[in-house]
Amino acid sequence: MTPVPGKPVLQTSTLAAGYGGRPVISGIDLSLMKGEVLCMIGHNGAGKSTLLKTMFGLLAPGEGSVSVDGTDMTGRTPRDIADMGVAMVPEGRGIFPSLTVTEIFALGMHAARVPKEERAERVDWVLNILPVIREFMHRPASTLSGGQQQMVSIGRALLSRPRILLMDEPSIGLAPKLFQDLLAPIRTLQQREGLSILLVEQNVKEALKISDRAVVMKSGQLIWEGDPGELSDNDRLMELY
Amino acid sequence: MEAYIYNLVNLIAIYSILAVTLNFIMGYAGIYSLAHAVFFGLGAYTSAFVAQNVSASILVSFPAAMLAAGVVSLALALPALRVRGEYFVAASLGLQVLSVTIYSEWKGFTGGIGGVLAIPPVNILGIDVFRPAAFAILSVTVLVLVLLIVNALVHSSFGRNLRAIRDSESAAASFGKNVPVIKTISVVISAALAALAGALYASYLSFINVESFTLDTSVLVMAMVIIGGTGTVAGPIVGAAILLILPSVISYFDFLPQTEIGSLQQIIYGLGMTLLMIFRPGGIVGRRSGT
Amino acid sequence: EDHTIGALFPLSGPNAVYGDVFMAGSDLAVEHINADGMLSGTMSIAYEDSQGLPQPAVVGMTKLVNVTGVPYTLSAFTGVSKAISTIGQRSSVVAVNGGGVGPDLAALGEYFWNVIPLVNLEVRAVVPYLTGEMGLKKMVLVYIDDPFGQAIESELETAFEGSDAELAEVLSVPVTAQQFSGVAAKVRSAKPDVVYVASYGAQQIQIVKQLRDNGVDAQIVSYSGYITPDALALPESDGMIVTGQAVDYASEDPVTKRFVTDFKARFDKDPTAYNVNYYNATLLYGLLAAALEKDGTEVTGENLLAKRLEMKTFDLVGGTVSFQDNGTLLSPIEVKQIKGGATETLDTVEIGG
Amino acid sequence: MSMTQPQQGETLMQIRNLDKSFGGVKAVDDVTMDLRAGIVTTLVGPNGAGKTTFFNLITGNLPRDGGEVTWLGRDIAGVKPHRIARAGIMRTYQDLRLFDGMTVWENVLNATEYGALPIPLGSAARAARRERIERVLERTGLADKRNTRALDLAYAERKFLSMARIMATEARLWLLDEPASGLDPASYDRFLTILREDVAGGVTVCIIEHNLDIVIGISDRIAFLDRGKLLADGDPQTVLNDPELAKIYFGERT
Amino acid sequence: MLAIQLAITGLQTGALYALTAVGFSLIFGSTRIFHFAHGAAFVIAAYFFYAAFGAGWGVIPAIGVSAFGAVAFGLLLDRLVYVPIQRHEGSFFTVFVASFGVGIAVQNVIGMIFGRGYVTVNTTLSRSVEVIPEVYVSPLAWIAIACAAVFLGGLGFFLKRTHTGMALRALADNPELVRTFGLNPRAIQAAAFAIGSVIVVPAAIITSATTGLSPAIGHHVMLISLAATIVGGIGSIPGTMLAGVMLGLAESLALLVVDTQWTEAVTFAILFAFIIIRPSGLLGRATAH
Ligand SMILES: Nc1ncnc2c1ncn2[C@@H]1O[C@H](COP(=O)(O)OP(=O)(O)OP(=O)(O)O)[C@@H](O)[C@H]1O
Ligand SMILES: Nc1ncnc2c1ncn2[C@@H]1O[C@H](COP(=O)(O)OP(=O)(O)OP(=O)(O)O)[C@@H](O)[C@H]1O
Ligand SMILES: [Mg+2]
Ligand SMILES: [Mg+2]
Repeated sequence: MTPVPGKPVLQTSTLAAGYGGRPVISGIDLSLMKGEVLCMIGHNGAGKSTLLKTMFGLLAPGEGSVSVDGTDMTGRTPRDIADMGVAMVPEGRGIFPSLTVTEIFALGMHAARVPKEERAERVDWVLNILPVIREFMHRPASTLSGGQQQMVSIGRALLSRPRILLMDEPSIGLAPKLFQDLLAPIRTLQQREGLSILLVEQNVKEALKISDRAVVMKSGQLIWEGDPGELSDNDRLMELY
Repeated sequence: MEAYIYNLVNLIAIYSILAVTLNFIMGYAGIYSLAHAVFFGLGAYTSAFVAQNVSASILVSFPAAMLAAGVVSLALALPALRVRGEYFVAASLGLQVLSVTIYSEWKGFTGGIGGVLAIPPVNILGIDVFRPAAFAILSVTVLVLVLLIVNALVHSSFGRNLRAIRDSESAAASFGKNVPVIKTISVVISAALAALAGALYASYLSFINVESFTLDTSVLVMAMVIIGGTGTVAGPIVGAAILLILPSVISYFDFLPQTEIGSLQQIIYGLGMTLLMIFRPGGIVGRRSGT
Repeated sequence: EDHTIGALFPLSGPNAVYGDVFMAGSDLAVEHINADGMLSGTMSIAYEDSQGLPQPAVVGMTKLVNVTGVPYTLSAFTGVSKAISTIGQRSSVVAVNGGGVGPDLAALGEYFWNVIPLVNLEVRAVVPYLTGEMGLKKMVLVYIDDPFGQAIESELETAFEGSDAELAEVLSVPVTAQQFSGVAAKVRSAKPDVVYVASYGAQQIQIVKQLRDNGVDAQIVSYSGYITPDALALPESDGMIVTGQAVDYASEDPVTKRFVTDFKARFDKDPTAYNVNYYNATLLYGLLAAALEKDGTEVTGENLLAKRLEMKTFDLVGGTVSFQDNGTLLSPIEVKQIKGGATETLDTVEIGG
Repeated sequence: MSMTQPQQGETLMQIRNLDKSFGGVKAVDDVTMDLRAGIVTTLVGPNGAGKTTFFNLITGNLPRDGGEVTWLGRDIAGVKPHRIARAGIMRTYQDLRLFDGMTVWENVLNATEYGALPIPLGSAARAARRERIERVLERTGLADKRNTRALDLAYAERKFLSMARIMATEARLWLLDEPASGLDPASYDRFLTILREDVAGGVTVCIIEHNLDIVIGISDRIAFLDRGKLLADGDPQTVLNDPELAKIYFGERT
Repeated sequence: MLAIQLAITGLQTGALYALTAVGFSLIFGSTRIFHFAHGAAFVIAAYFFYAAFGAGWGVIPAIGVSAFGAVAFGLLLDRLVYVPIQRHEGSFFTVFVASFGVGIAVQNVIGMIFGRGYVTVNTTLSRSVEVIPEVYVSPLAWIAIACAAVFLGGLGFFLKRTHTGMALRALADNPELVRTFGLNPRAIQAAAFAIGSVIVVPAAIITSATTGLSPAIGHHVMLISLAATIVGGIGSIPGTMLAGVMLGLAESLALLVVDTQWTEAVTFAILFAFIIIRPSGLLGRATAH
């Protein structure tokens, strides 16, 4: 099932970052290969979200570099990085409370420079993956339940048809069935179109099922890399945490 | 020179009381009021009225001022219970403008724009206190008392409840706090203590009129709190001192051209406020990042 | 020995324009006094910004009295004057008003003087002229809601009593108002022959302009406070009747002549009554202090007051003037009309004390 | 569908025919259920099923459209949230709602302070309270962070602080809205331990949770909501194995 | 007749209030910056027009100068004052004080340059003509109402239909997420300032010919803007417009029942009542906790 290992599409080398002078992650060398699902796990506060934010340009790195498709993107804005075909599902609720779901999608596609004529079709496509959204397309996002908001956030990231998708704990607040249902089409997309996914998850069991490769982060450093199968063994996992 | 300094001390003490009491609701309860001058004024008018018609004794005129302001502050508590943040700011603004009109029109009580003249000095145990030096002892004592009261409240469960409400009203209610009552009490206390500043002001200047209780005063007091440092103990006092001393200091700059000195003073004053907020948004005493 | 007097003028804020006008007069007087060597030392004025508000004025006055140590200050604006009068009285420092015309300024104690006739005199002069000479019988008053405006209102009520003319409506406007189209509509619906505008600063000009813009054609009347450069420059002011203290600028007396000539040379325009008043207020100090120095008496507020009571009459711009015992100047009043950005005298009315 | 109820403990809360709709959406639809002392009830259901709304109705945060809620036999409909809290019902929020500007210690301390005006406590009472908070911080692993502002805590610590606040009170019924979501395995072990201890200590818990490991780990009873309706209410095995529910909610389980 | 006259007068005033308030509302609604110096932008626009027109530049170039002044002021203030404060995560009131300081400074600088007195742009357009017996309307009143309709209609369309409009609303909710979407919050914020500042220009110019100008006029403008923003509901542009017109009408029609000195109080009493009775404003959504 593992696709032919491609070349790295998103790469960091000796990356370090933190908040207000306090370093949180350091010495991160990570490569996301074309067409793979890379699962990253780690204890709370390990620095996973920090790494994702730094890769996406939301946080300025202290040292090291980030490159996309071999182009150095260190210190560039999220705007520039998004233009390279990267999209991110942020941690927490990635919605604007006062915009309706329709508007959030429209704004997302505008930001991703989706051609006008393709927009309706893309929305349809996302609604097929997440059919429940149809019911509340015209409601302000603030009136949605927690899980519904999370669906909208994921839907918006998918709308840009990214080549590289960074997802920070997408399962939080989602019903188990819904999360499974969501992973299947993403998997299809990945296999058919060579989408590369970096998936950060605490819901290890579900996440590992669809991953090609896994890394473990501990206290700001990558301490393990390997086959997800090895982590299905609970003892091995606990040892790494 | 001495009298001049005592005069400044008095004004600083009076405005410090205002700033400290505003900081109490602003810094701890998150109630940003642009109507503080209303209670300052009400305290001043009430104590002036009582001093002229009943007794100038501090034991009569000051409590009367506090009582009046405390009662009227319920009008401010009303919107505080309904709305937060910017909406409350606007409500307090409405109350402020409304009060200025009432202060201008209710001539029997306030003398209108003409104001109240010849307010008798405050009387403490039979002694009239009006010389700047003697008055400074009184005004600083009142300031210290107000500080002690506010400090005690802030560090008690009451203060924690206020901050809890500020951070999340619904969560505070979910932990059993009667949000409306706590908010109302805090507004009433703040207003009643602010009225003390008004009472001091009236008896010290012996003349008051509505021009001292306008929106500009409310904004000035708010600026004192923010420039000094919201939610800090010393901040409001530092802020009051700076904003009152600054114009006097600028007036000593002899190199400024005489005809433009007023404008230049104001420009320096305005830009000073702006620069301070850019470089020390948490205020002079406050934390570096103002949150 | 050098002489410093104080001045509490609005140097910033909405009324700052007056500060400039007042200073033009007082600075010229200082220049003349020093040029003449009238005093033993150089004279100067320490200006403090009152912003036209009571509290800054009190701060400024305290500084003038306690730090600069002046025996004599110039004051302007009713609120300011009232606020500082107590300090003046308590510390025996003379305060002299040359700008405010509210009648209650006459009652601020012996240390508070007015070198300006108060507005009740102006009203008393203009009403007979309007109702008699001009035959305008129905007046509407638009006045600012402060002691000054109220004083005019009650003065007008009195003036109309028992005459065949009527004060049909009085409309008060708040100090901060800027919009008067609604007021204009009310004025128009009262169909007056004449509208009296009693306000000051930018507001009075706004009122006049907006009355005219909104279709009020009636004669508009105002008082001496209207005669400012900004107001005269307004096309809508044309044809208005205004009153003011009679200053005979063409007078041949040396004080007036010198003032008028030098003022025109310096500012390239005609002086107004405010320029005159603060010139006079400053000159008055020169005269009193010179007299005290001649006696070998110290120049203090107390002595200045005693000297004024002793001398009674002074040669100031506009002629020889005298003070009433309450410290207020008596002066004839002129009725003038604004024409092409200047005033033309229509009549001069002598007023008894 | 099986409706066997664990028959333990007195009935603390009775909910009868509870209704709430937002515009056209029926968020809670004719729900009837009892909460019994000492029992952990887990509320599960798809997203938007009405679980959070159900909590909001019980705690008075939202006005209900119809139905009855009684607590210890007393009707609590229309009662203000703070009164309901003082009666012994406390909750956590899906979005935590910590007192961000206060320290960990103050957050926990303040959760125990009801009165508007300060009530002076005797030194014994003060010591007892201090003891109690100390213990709570110890158990939630926050002892080292007692002087850190809530705002500056890491994600998991924030979740535990939200628990600590409720643990310090004397509430009899805890309503927990997704308290363990996003926790790492070590943290949710700690969480389960805490919950078991306090339940053993007499607390009654109603919890909303999507993580099946946790659901299985603690539930005495599972109530299943979908589109506002209570579809199933019974012992965990029965509900979890219901094929209908698996189809709409649990999915394939490993 | 008086009532009709007052209603028309009120409509004119209201149109100007709406134009001024909408600028503030737009900026505040999208950036959460309490742009108290909006009144200063108004003053700058008005005085720039006055100066250029007075210098004989003709109406159109003078309007250009005025618009340039207002927009440049808005953008500079954003860059030099607000952005640095935001970097420190300054609170809502930190911004307020900074902005207030700028307002004071601008008022006095204008006073030093253009004089502290009262000035007005002379035009026959401000002269009222009798349209029906005893009802006078000036050509400027029609211009004011037309300007308000055109500008506000255009703005409404812009916000509802364009992506920049959505982005402005998104920015108010969560600037960090705007970045995650791949948009530039700074640019959106600058757009808010440019649009919000330029929209005061018609109001400023018309005011310079009707009410006339003094450097202190900005203060009142600001208070009205704030009141209209709140009465209309924060973040609701149509609400703000409606509220602006309503406040203008109320101020004018109040003369039918109360004395002149109470009209301002009427405006703010409406504000106060609104907040208590309908906290979310005319068209605003309910406020969250
Ligand atoms: N905005 C911030 N300011 C300061 N410190 C932060 C901030 N965000 C995160 N941290 C700190 O950085 C560290 C790493 O946090 P991060 O969110 O990257 O962890 P994580 O691996 O994503 O954890 P989780 O599984 O809980 O999401 C934590 O100690 C956290 O407290
Ligand atoms: N304020 C509101 N206005 C309109 N609809 C609302 C509002 N609040 C909630 N809803 C709707 O009510 C339904 C129930 O919401 P609720 O938050 O109770 O769901 P939930 O079961 O907690 O879901 P989740 O597991 O996703 O948190 C949802 O369809 C939601 O969209
Ligand atoms: Mg994370
Ligand atoms: Mg929920």
